Amino acid sequence: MDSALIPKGLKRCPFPQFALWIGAWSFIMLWAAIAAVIAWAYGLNTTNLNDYFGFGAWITADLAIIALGAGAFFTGFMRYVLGIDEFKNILNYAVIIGFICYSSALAILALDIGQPLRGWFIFWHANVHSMLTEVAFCISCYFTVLAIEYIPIILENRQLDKVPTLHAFSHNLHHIMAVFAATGAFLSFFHQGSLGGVAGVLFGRPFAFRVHASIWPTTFFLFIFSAIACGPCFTILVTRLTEAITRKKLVARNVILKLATVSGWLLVGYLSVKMLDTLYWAAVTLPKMGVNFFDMYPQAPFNLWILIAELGICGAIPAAILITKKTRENEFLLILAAILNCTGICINRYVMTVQALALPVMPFDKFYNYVPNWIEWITSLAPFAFMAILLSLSYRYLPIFPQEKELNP
Amino acid sequence: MKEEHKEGVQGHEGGAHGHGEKYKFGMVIDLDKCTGCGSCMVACMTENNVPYKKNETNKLDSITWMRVFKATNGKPYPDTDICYFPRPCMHCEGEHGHAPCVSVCPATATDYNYETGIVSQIYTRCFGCRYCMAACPYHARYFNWWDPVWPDDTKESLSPDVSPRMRGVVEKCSFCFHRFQGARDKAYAEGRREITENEYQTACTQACPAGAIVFGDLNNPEHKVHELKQSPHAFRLLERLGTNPKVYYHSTRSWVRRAGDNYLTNERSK
Amino acid sequence: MSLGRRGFLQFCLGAGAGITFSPLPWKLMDDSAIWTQNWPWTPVPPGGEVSIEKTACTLCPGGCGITVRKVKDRAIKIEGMKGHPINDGGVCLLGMSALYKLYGGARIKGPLKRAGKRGEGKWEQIPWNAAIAEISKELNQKRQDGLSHTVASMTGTDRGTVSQLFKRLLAAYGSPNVFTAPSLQDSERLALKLMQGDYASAGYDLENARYVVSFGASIIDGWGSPVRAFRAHTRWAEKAAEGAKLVQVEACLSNTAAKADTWLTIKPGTEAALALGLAHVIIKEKSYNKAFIRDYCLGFEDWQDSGGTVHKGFKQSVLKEYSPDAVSRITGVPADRISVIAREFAQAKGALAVWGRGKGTRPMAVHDIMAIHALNALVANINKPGGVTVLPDVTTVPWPSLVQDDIAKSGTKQPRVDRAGTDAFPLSESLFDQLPKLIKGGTGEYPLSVLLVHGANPYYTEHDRTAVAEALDRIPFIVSFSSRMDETANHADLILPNHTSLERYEDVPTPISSSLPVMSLSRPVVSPQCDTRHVGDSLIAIAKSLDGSVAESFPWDDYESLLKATLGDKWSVLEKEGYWKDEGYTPADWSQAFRNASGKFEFLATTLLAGAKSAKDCLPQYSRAKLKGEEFMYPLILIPCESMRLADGPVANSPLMTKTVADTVLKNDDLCVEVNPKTAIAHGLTDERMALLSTPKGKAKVKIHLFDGIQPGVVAIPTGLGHTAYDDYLKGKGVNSNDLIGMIEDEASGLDIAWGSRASLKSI
Amino acid sequence: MLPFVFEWHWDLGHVVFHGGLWYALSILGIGMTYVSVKTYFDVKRGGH
Amino acid sequence: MSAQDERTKTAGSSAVLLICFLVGLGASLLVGWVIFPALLYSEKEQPIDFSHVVHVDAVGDCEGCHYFRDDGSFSGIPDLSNCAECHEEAQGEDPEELKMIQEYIEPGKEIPWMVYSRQPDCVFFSHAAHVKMGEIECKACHGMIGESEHTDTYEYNILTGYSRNIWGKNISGLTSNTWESMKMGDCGNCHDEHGENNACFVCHK
Repeated sequence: MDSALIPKGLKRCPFPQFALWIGAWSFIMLWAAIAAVIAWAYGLNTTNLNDYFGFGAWITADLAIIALGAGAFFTGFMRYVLGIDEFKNILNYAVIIGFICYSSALAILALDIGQPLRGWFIFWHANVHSMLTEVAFCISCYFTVLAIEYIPIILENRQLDKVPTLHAFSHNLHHIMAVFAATGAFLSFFHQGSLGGVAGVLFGRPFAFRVHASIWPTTFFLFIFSAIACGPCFTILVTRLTEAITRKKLVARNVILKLATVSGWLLVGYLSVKMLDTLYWAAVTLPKMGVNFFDMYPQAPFNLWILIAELGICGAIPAAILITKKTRENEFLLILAAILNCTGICINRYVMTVQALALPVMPFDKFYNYVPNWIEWITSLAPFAFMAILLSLSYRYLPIFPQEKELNP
Repeated sequence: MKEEHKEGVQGHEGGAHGHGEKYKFGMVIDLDKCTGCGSCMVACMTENNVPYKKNETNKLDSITWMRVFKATNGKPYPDTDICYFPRPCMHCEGEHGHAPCVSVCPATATDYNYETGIVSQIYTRCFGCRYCMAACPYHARYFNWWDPVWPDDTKESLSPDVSPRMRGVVEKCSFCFHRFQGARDKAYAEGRREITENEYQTACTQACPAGAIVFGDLNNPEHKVHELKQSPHAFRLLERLGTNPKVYYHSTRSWVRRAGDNYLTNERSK
Repeated sequence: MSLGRRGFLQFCLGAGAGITFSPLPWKLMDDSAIWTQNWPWTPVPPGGEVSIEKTACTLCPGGCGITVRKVKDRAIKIEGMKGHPINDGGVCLLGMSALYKLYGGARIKGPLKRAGKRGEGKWEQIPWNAAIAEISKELNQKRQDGLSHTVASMTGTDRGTVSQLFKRLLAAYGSPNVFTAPSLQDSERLALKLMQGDYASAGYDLENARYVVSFGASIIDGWGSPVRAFRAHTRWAEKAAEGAKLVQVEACLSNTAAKADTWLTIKPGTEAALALGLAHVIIKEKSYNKAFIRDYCLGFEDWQDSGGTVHKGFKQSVLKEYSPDAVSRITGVPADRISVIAREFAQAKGALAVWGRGKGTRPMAVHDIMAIHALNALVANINKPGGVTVLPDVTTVPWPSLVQDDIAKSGTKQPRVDRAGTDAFPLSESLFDQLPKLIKGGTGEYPLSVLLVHGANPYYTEHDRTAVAEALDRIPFIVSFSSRMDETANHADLILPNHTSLERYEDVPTPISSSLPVMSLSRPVVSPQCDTRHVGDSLIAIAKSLDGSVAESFPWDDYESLLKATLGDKWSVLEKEGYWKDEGYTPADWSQAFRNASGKFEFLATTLLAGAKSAKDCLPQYSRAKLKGEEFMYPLILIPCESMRLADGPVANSPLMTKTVADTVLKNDDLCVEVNPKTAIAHGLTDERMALLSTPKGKAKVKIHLFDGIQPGVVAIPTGLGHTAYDDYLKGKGVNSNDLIGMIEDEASGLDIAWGSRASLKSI
Repeated sequence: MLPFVFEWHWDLGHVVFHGGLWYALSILGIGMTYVSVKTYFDVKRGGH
Repeated sequence: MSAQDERTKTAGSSAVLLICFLVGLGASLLVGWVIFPALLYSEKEQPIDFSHVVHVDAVGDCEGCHYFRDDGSFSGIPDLSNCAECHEEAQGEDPEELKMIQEYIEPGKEIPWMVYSRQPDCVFFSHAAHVKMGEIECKACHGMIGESEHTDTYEYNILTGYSRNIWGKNISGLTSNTWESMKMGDCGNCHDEHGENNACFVCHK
């Protein structure tokens, strides 16, 4: 039915099966769209957000998605700037994953603001001292980069490639892709960092506040570090998942393992710096504010276990697995480590958002908890459906895995 | 045309680009006098067109620019004691005007006015990202989760001096800035540039039946606040965070003063 | 690609370029943002010339002067009047709420006649003349039937021209049944009558008092004239270094207790015992004012009656029965603290004992007040700076004499239905709380046929509210003059809505507890917003429509001319300043102060001697009112607790006031009761969980709020919630504490003296 | 925000931030223009 | 097909393509610059045709009608009572004058003037600061309205409700006189030029 669009020489499932699969995910998208329309039409009182939790599920989801999407820029950075050539075999996929993550993040941001029609004020009336401004500019710019990176992949479609102009355009774009990738990496470093800065500059919130190294709080660097440490793992996870669903080998094992190794060592690096930062925060920053370290972990779900989960279970353990050759090469452990690594970063983004706001700062203030409602849940989870749909479409109609033919003879 | 303008503003002492520090408005609230009656809250809400809903018992979505917090000393009966903390916006100065909320606002919807020391909030500029609320440790900023609705004819009692807010934006105490504007208008009409202490008072100050709130220019030795803030019993909320607030509190009870900030277990408070 | 497709593509490219370089996208983006800044459904208050009008607040007996800020014709803000002798610029949250009562929900927009069943809320709108005709038909009929005495009125207060008009209407018409809403004033007036010879309210020179012992009076929770009390407290705080001190005697840590220098925790209801304990120490240590006691007091020492029997005086009776140890056992206050407070009290300059529970609307027994007032006599702090005084009424021009025809004469001679002033309760003036018992039990002399209600809301405010409602429901014709649909208006047969406080003239007499004669004038600051009429005008119109000589007692054209005539030369001052004060007033000298037959301050109430069972009953004493219910069923004590943020009288909360109420008092529609953590453990209660609160009078589902500042074994219930009328901003929120507390009758006066109730709490 | 808007201030923050921003935007813009122009000539020359 | 044909065809198709492009460009420019503004703004006539010239002659200056109150606030457009001071009875035979008397003065109904310079509710503008302290002439912001003999048609933006005079009659937003637009930028630039405070609360409420 759509065989004319499917890349030459590749096997894809029958169209009805594909349609059903896309339909199922579209249902979730539709559900999320309804939620979004409700939130826009009736205002944010339709969520469980409140004055104590101005940031909640959406910002957590945003931060997490963008950290997970870091695979795109970092793989591009390694491929084009550091010249590690194997990564070209996974780069296309990483770029599409990144594109999905960033577009989802933008969509969620559009939901999260009280006056979406005035959202562009952040650009036109920008306050350059605000971390959020930096985030907005960098995300939009980097999203443009991702779109530019995505274009040649789309143009490789069998039918589009036949159009001479598009073919030439794609070719030329490929030619200078390194420039875009480098710019993208530059932008991305900044906005991963500024997302960290968003929490770190809050000097009214002892949980989030960190001392500044030059003009940025340490979270600026920690967020970059943690994003590049987990982004590749997310790329691995999605790739492996795609392979499991398509029942095909799509990327050579050595590429995956190399990515895992990089991720592992970055995670080790990140954890060491994060430990140092946490120690300094506990020993110097907090006492200056008159706050005990243990006051920061008063009760469930924000007790010490969340710290142990973030840095130990979802930090040290995956790091150990990933840097050890033997464990890394065990498929089960590799996937486990990747999952833990991604979870750890999500926990980090969660605590830096929600726990930072949940802890009362005024001694006579009360502790409140916050649970998102269905509108927040569905719209926060919709990126997964979006990802399923866009990845499926890309996989079906675009030759995104250079090694697919050779691995599936 | 422009020459005429220039002549008109000669002799203005606002300083270059309006960054001259002319006034520094602030408050001293005597917690020994405050009875926790809540009149300041109602005075504020009527003065500033703050709306109300049928159910306002969820204090996490209830807009009260001035909110009276209740602190207890934590001791069992009969040694229990309570104290009320009326909490307007603290109009933090931070370091050189870098209030926690001002520096984070991405769209410059809130700024620190160096001429008055007042932290503004411009509702029509705000697009509701709520970053400032995350930044404020005093919970002085409120989000309009709903469209404001005034039942029956109660719209009739809205003040034209304060613009009602639409849904989806953040609002907070402005130190009744419109009263400053009004006082200055009157002064201008009378050919004066300066306004007196009495001419500009916030609605809560004016209403407080106990006279617990004193408002004025912290820099001006002739204003009452100037002396009051120097009392050994004066303190500010969460001073250690470096927010540098312009609202001072006063209490002769040491536990109350300690309740105004965080201290390590064995640390001595001021 | 075909030429057509490429052409179309080029067209689109061109269009895109053109649009980009036109204002369309940019202006549209800008304008859509501007649209959100000016949403048509967000109101824009119109501007205009600003004016400030002086008037007085009539929402509580506090008598504050207020100013109303107006923009053109709209009233937009209420502020305290600077320079007013009572509040000098301060204003409370209830006072500021008058705007809501003016423009807000539940306003009655014109005369209404009941169309459905009582309380059903179905009304028929009728014109004013029909409404007046309706009521005059009813009243004329009763006169013809010789039942004029079965017509009764109930007003919120007995002070001021409006309540005097009610009194006059009933007198001219022919009924003795003029009721005022029960309050502490009833007992207070009686106690002062007994001890000082005047039916009067006490005035306290709070500002100059320097050692105040408050026996349960919530001085800064809305007691007396609230703003004035706040200001006095501020004075004490300022003079703390000079030894000014407030001692609060109370079972729970009210705001007053928290602000007091000493919080004396006491078993609820035993305040009089403590007062007598203090008196014991003062007498024993001979630190009382001997000259005053000797020259100006009666009944301090033992005395001999005409039969020759020697009776104990106050001194011996107190020395015998109220030793610190004995008092400590009754009250739970440690004996040494009693001695310390007594010594401080006796030595202080301006030592003042203040009585009253809550805001001063909750009752207290006459003997309790006598016991506390005896302390003021011991230190001779009567009619002195910082002391207690009895104020004369502000003089006004007397009305033309009352004209009564035969029907009126015989009607007014009938005994009152509540037996006040009869042999049963010779000294009492109005005993509204007796009505349920009398009407329901049928023991009254006669049933009431008509009730006119103004400024009161008995369907909400009275103890044992259910019984009150049942009793009132038996009255066939109830007329309400309320301007808002309160519980009583909701049960009325006819409503003649009054202007709200900002639309009408009214004289505001000296506020309760004031030590200076002050009168203020409430004035219309905006024109009437609805088809309402001043209650005074309604009364005059009714009087003029009645048969017989009734109209002759009402020679005035309207209320305004009546008020002008009554206030005489004070009118011009009141019009200009908004208030009048008796600048040169000084309290009478001791030799003139006491207007008993004896001319002295009477520890021994000689007025009571004739009717008393024993002479001892005529002395200040403590007798704990027995609460109904058995301890094993109701192991806890329930006490009402009051707050400035909740109006519990005939004027209800505005939405903004309710907004200030903490979520530990009202959460959604659930009322929270305060319980000590120890009580919670003993009774299996959990913080923020629901529980069933039962008393002998009723049951209610409440939420538990654990609070250390309340006595173990005691439950505090906030008052002022649980309305069944008004609008959705108030109706159905919380529980009415009056549903749970029954009446306890004081044997001597017939007054209700219930200060609480037995209760139980069970987790549900 | 552009320098001719009154809210603009010539201070370090604005210069650094907007410097970085316009630098990145220029690269993207120039890159895309280059690719478009080159494609145009490629197609014209190649004629396929 | 010959090479000649090929070329002609290419050239022909190029021309067609160029025409398509230009048609698209022209059409959209027309839409953007002419049709869009026409749709965006709607027009209303003032209730009464008013002549400033006549009134300035009679009263003498602007402040006779547009006066300051004692509290320093500015009265703006006079209300009916101000008008009635002179127009209790008709002055002359002008039909507009008679209309005013009949429709507004006699029934005591305020004249629903539409204000060309009406700022949105969020704006606080102090006439006292500009006119009294700053000694700025009325026409600096309001232009030549004092010399008008007839009322202009009131145009307003159907989306925002703003008077067209705020944005300026020119849809491009370009102006050559200070009174041609009244946007925030205009206020801000003037404040900047004169070293006046540009903090938000100076002009916002």
